[in-house]
Amino acid sequence: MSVTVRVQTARFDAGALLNALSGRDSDCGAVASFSGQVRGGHGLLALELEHYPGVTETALERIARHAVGRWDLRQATIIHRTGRMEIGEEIVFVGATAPHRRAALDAVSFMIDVLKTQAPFWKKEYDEQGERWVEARASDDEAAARWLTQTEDMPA
Amino acid sequence: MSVTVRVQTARFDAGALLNALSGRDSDCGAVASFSGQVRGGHGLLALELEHYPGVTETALERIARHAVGRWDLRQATIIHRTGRMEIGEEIVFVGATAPHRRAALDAVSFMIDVLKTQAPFWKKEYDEQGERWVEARASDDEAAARWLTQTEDMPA
Amino acid sequence: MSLTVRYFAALRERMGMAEETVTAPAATGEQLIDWLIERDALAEILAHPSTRIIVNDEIVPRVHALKAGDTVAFCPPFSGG
Amino acid sequence: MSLTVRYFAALRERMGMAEETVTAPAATGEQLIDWLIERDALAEILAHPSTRIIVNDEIVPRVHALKAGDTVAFCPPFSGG
Repeated sequence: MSVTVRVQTARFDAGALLNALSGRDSDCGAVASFSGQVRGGHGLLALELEHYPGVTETALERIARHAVGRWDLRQATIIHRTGRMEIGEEIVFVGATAPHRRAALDAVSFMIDVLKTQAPFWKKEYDEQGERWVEARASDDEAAARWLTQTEDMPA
Repeated sequence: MSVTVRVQTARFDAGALLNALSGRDSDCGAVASFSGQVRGGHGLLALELEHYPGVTETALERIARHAVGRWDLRQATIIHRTGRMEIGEEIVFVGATAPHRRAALDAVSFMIDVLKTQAPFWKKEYDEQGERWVEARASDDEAAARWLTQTEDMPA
Repeated sequence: MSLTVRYFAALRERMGMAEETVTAPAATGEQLIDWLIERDALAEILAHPSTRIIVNDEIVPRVHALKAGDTVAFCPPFSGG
Repeated sequence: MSLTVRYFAALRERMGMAEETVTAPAATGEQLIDWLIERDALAEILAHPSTRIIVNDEIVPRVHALKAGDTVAFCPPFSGG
């Protein structure tokens, strides 16, 4: 059972992260992953991601550890970049391995949904008109609420 | 919008398949994947997978095309191996890309759940006692039923 | 009428063959199952409610009408993934 | 009492600084918000119901009790992933 969490400015290779998760535990048949990239369109030129050093890493670790305890996971990984990113570059990778597929798939959905509302990251968009901070979306709150009880703001 | 389906005896590289899906469409921020491997334990030595040539490929194509239509996907991929596989080897890879994460995550869950009950594959286990065909599991039927209406046996 | 019959996986091993041609008075997949059960006394495996029928490469309900020359494949429950 | 206050993202840009030390009669995060609003007339951004408070690196409710020397960070809604 292991948790890997990193916040980094360097680019990462999602395929290599997936392969690092796969086949490490012989009793572990299922590997699920989600990766997010900078999406073009609407004149977007680039993104910039800010975080709260220390606090963000702790939040990600709690989310990953919560997932490992809630589902029967062998591994949980969250890698999130910060700084400036061009269109098509990777932003985040979330992965989980488990003996059973439902656990791996649900844990990945949980981690990315909860990360969006519970981990201190802020996204700024740059386009030809200038720059703007991305507003939080109600749909993100709803997605996170699927996994959290009313009293539990941050999974501990 | 593209669908990739393959049934093959050769091993595949899940990480390379994930990277092939990523960053190909600039309006596409979300990539989700599931991969299944031969799980050890209970004295298992190897698996053998049988399929119905032609029919299985058509079934996988229908499942992937159905996913692309039901969610707003850019790409859907299903790669499934047949023949003999040792412990830790990859069996299946399912991937989807979409503008939004929920679509990619749900489409991947749908494809692997429905594949298990709607595509003609049969799994035989080898251990020190001999060999046996794997029984279908009620939990797999339930997982597929989440996505299918009562009247719709195979997504068309 | 004449039909090609295919067996897969556990069924193939149980029947001892992957394919045979039969001449059977069967208008549907269900009737073909009944005829085969009577012929071979293999009730429990062919009659299993999860055994599926694929006619000419299409998964069909058991009551699907058969016609001469059809290829009818019997499939135990699928277990891929 | 003396508190270290940090601002992030849109709030940092709006306040024109990332961090300041204030001496404020505020027993909770909520009272600190009220005091800062009065000082700067920045009601709409600090009072926004989604603005979160992190005290000494822990995300806490707005009614969390403050003590002298605490570092209080104000965070607009998160938008990672």
